[in-house]
Amino acid sequence: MSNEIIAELRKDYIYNLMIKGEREDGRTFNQYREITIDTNVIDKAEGSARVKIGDTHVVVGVKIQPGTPFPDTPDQGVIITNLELIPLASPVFEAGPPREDAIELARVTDRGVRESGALDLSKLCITPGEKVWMVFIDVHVLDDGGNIMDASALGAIAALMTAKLPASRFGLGDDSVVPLRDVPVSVTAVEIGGSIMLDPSMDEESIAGTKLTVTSNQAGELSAMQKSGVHPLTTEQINYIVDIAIEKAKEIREKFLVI
Amino acid sequence: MSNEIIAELRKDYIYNLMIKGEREDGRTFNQYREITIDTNVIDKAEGSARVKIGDTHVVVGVKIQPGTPFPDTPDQGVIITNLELIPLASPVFEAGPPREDAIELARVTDRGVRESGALDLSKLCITPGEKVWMVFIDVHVLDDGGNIMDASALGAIAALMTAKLPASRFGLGDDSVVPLRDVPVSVTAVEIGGSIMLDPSMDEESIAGTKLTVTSNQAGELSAMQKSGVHPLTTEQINYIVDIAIEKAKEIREKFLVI
Amino acid sequence: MSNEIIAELRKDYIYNLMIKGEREDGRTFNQYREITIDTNVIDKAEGSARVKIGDTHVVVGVKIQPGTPFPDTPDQGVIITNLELIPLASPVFEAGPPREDAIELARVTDRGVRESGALDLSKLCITPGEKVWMVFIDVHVLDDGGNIMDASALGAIAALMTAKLPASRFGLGDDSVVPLRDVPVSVTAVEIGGSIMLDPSMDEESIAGTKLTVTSNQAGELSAMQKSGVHPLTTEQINYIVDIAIEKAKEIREKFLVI
Amino acid sequence: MSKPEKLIADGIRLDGRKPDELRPIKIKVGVLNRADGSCYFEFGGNKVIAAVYGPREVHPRHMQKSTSAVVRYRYNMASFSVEERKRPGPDRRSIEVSKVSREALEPVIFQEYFPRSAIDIFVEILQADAGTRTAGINAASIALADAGIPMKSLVSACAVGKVDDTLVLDLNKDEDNYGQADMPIAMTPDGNITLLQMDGHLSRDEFREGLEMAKKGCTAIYEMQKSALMEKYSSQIEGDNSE
Amino acid sequence: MSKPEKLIADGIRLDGRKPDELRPIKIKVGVLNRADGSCYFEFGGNKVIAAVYGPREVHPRHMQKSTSAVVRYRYNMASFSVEERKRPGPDRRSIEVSKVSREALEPVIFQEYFPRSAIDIFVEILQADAGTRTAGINAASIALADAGIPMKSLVSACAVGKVDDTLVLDLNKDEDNYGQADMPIAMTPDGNITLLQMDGHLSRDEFREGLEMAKKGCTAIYEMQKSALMEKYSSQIEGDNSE
Amino acid sequence: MSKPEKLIADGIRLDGRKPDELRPIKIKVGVLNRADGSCYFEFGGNKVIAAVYGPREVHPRHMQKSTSAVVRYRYNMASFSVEERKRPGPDRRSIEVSKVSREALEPVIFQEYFPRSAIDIFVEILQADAGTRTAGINAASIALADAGIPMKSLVSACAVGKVDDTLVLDLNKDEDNYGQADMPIAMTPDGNITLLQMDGHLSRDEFREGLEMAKKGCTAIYEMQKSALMEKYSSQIEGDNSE
Repeated sequence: MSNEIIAELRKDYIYNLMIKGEREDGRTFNQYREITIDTNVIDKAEGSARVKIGDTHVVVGVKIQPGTPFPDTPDQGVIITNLELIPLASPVFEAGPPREDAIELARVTDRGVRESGALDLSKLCITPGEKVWMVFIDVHVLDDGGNIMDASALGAIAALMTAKLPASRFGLGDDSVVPLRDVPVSVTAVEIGGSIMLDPSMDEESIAGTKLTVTSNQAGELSAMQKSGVHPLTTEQINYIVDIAIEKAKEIREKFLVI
Repeated sequence: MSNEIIAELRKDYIYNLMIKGEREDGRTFNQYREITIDTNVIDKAEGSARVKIGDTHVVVGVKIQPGTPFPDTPDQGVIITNLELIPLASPVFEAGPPREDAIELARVTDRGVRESGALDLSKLCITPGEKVWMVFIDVHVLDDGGNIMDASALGAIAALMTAKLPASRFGLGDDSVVPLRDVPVSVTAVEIGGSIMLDPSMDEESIAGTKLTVTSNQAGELSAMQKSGVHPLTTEQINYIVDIAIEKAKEIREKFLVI
Repeated sequence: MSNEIIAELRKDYIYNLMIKGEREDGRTFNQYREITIDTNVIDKAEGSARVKIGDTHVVVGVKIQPGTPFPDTPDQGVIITNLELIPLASPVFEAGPPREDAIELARVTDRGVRESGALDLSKLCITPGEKVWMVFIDVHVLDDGGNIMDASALGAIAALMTAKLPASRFGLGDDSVVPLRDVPVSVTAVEIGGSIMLDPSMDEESIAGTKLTVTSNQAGELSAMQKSGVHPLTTEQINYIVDIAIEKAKEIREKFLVI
Repeated sequence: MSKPEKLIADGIRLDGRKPDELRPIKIKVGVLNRADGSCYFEFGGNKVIAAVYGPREVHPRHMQKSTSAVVRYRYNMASFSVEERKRPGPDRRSIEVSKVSREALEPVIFQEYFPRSAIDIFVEILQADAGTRTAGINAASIALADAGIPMKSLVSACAVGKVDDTLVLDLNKDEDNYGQADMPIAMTPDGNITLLQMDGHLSRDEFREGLEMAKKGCTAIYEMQKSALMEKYSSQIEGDNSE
Repeated sequence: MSKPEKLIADGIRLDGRKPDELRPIKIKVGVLNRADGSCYFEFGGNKVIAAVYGPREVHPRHMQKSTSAVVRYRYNMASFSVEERKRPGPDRRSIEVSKVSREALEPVIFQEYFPRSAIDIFVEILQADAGTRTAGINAASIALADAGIPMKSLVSACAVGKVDDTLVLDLNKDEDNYGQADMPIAMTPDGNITLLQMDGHLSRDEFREGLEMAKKGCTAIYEMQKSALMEKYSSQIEGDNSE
Repeated sequence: MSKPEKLIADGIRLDGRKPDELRPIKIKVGVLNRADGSCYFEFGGNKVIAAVYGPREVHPRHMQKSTSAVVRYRYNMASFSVEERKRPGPDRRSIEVSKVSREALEPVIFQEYFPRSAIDIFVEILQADAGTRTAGINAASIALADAGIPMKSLVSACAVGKVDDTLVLDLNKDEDNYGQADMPIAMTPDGNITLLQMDGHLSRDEFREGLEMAKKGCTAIYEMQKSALMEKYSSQIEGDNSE
């Protein structure tokens, strides 16, 4: 009970700040929290990255193994993206099969990589129709401080950028880098009482009416979008978010994802 | 609570009618509700049928794909029948894996097709021991107005009668019709207070002590039977049901299932 | 409620006996209940044994079939051990997937066979990398009278001792005996209020602070151990249990497991 | 075994039985300590154990019925009970068998005596050889009596089938595999049918005849069930007297 | 079908449509007896049925909300709805589609009128041909109205995509398979966007243009939804008068 | 790596350690924000994170104990923590490891202080290199202290094994794969054994000797655990003073 009251007071506090154009942690509406990315943190993975955005902390591991292609794309590699909201990361997460929010996060992370064409799937073919590289992107959320979405997407691309195809381990020639040809970046905005803010903290996320994630590529074009949450958005709001998301993605890419 | 009282009153009403030899909807005890069957309703399926019996509404789709035979029947095709009682079809159905009543309906539908020898499984063999046609019969119940059993069985055979083997799609020669050699029809009776009625409505089904489904073939012989429910039946009751079920199956077959 | 009181009184009773150096059923602390082992009780299994230790009753069936080896041990057969605590065997067991206690019992039974090297896995290879014998050890607990662990381990080795490789059934030559080269025996002790007792009855097991299972081989050496339960043990207690477990295993082996 | 040329020769079946002859039956009552009632039942090559717990509390609670007991029945095949190892756990077949077996027994149980409670019947198939569901019902019926559950009567079950165009009682595995029809039946001593399934191919007349043959089989089994219970009961009395 | 050389020739798409043209739509309201509201919706080759139950009791109870109704949405593809048979039951895709579809409809439902109750929306895809989620939302929106659930407005949905570098309305299956972008949208009649997903490749300008195209498509669908409801309503009135 | 010819040469192991030497250990306390207590623990190539939540409410409620807290322990391997990708979710091994790890820690927790509540311990294996269960117990023990859970003492854990007929402390991956025995142990500072598992091949004397070696390893780890907690505690004091 008292927990709920505290939560209620907290919401009021954030809402009142927002009306004055301020945020809990002193950021401007378009400002991200501090981002740190460390790569190659897991030796057993073919690629890996630890991403922190403020309090949020995820580790992404990329495992790459030979496998069978899908029948309808016999000459293309396979991407499989998983994300679990394990109970270690938040008092509100529960053990068990992934629920709809975890599945949505995984699928939007996946689409960011896939639809941007970041991975050249045709170069992941070993023997057409028989053997291709399976790229497993596993996102392990360790601490939920809000905006897991962007941390997950950043971690996925950072891990891929440092990953190698373990050909020698499977007697398939020499190891090589993963065939990357773009660097998509996801930027997530929330709408709170009509205002738009980037990179929501956990508290901001909890009171937001809706989220919009916009993934854009090196050319500044859109690769994927996902509206999540029950508040509608106007065309103006959407166009505004798209514009700043593309700019912000450029900044993040240039600062953190230089190949 | 009030729902239960209404249900109770309804039961009394049906029971009292039954004592007078009448039914809710004016039918005689051996009369079916109106039956309509439309075939080829789903283009993506190799065969399909929509069956309505009164308020009851099912769609059956038959999908046919190459697959591996069972080790003990290397030269025979495979039939797999599924039926789900999805929550769209009734306020009392729930999402989740099929429960015992759905499994029973699927298995009795399956046995009707299988045990009548309607499908010549040996003609569904492509390469003995390696590749055979897998015939998936999926029964989708859309509206439960009682006697899903007979609707399901009718839909299965009607869908099979219009199905084709999609050989060309799998590079296995020309498409051909499904090798049918009989037309089994299921007839379901319920016992209510000692009386026997065919084709129970939802209300009749809910107060019936027991159901007996009798599937018979073109020769007027029995292919499958299933008693379902906790009331015992006497030998006389069973023999009576068998006799009228065979007659009624003949009527239904001649009216609706002409090849 | 009254059930709990009876349980409480029962515990007090056993505890008070124990202080006097006595047990409910008159045994000494190091004494097993009566053991009976019948083999070849299930014709359909390649090997089988019924084991009773006092009230406890298990049936172990060994099924052997050709299968694919694990990639990292291409020239070795595979052992798979299952144990279910089915609700038939005790009012406290529930239907459903095995829970942690059943899984622990299965895995300790498995390690007893595996780590003792009782089965020569290299002789279970048919074609390296392609086909090996899969040995399924299925433990069916029928009556839980305490110390399922030792009954399960005894049943597993007794069933293996009488099992044959069903080569002829799979067109792989003549049937032969299973390549056994040791006879591990598990002995379980419990700690109750500082005292150590072997072969706990159901009541003793329920009040024990901890269990220690010690599996030893024909040479009197250790193959597997498992502490189970929340009470700590001292080094002295452990060494004491190890000593008597090895002796007791020898007795049981000589009496019941003569090849 | 591949399909034999003939399943019946000179009116005698491959296992030596006459068409209307049951396989050997062996019954042991009260074989388990933990269960409230139990029975081991051998029916030809079938070896089954039934246990009954209850009346007892119902978990989860929303499954309670306010005016009667709920009867639950779990038919389960041991992994090693069949030629090809069976994966543990329920499959669609065992769920259906559990349902019709429960319905075969419910009519004889005085469920209304135990509102809000459960009567749990567990049947484990240790070895399977055609006819496991009828063996299970026979065993469960005795286990219910052994548990002291008030019943109107016992229930007895066996199958009738058709092989080589002949009606036969109590199919064995080969007759089941290569026969033309299989019809398991359960009934009360006064002839009420509580289980009836059929698959294969039977004419109307064959069906009627088969039903009568099954009833005779059930009657014979009923006598054996009664004897087994009597025996246990009288040995208890003796035991009591000798004390 | 393998990738065709051109998906648009002389400004006309392979199925004969102009770039901004919707596929044929067929709507039937109130097609189910058991459900409180229902709608059959054909959208090109898509055939979907939506049913609404509620407001009704919530099971399990801990899912209740004390100040509003919970809205649940289950999008489900029939096994036979697609070329390769789909295994029955929910997969990751259908769970995501259910979530965003629910969120597309929640804004228009007066949930606060029905605290502690549930409004259940079930959408079955009987045949799939690109655009099932938008077809489902269109159908569900009508089924909600048919069930008498108080709503601020209907919701209408369709997709915009890019094929052969051209923006097109309402992708069909081939355009979806071989196109460059797909963007499903749902909106209210006053232009509020309640669903927005995108994948593929769109420039900022193409996105803006596509959003406007989608809005026109939604407006056209909205008119058809209204007509279908009107028709049912007026035929009922007539029916009432003619009695 | 395939089996090396020798795992010990001239009394030195392949990774340069002496037989009774632990691998390098790195400990960071309080690494997570959401959890009530947490610890990052590196043990050779093992990288594990432990988090503790509680005492907190128990869901579902029927799992509550009326006179003490329930302790729950979830050991989970990240998919990417091992050479061959592991399928997400619990398997039989992780369920057993969770059970024995919980039992290794329960004796030191004052569970009776928190009736009807839960103490949840989550251990994630980010990288695995033989010894994950002992690394997890070491980390969890610190995380419990960091969460302020009242404890009688810390628990320390390490394994002893046999390779090339020599007893060695703290097996690495190759020694685990190609060794002759593995025996993980957990104990309290006063020498009480709270976890003991063994598999492989040990004589009675080797076992006794190995137990003593493990105890020395645990004592060394205990000192490191204490230091790590002290360090965090003293840096907090300093931090408080400097304000």
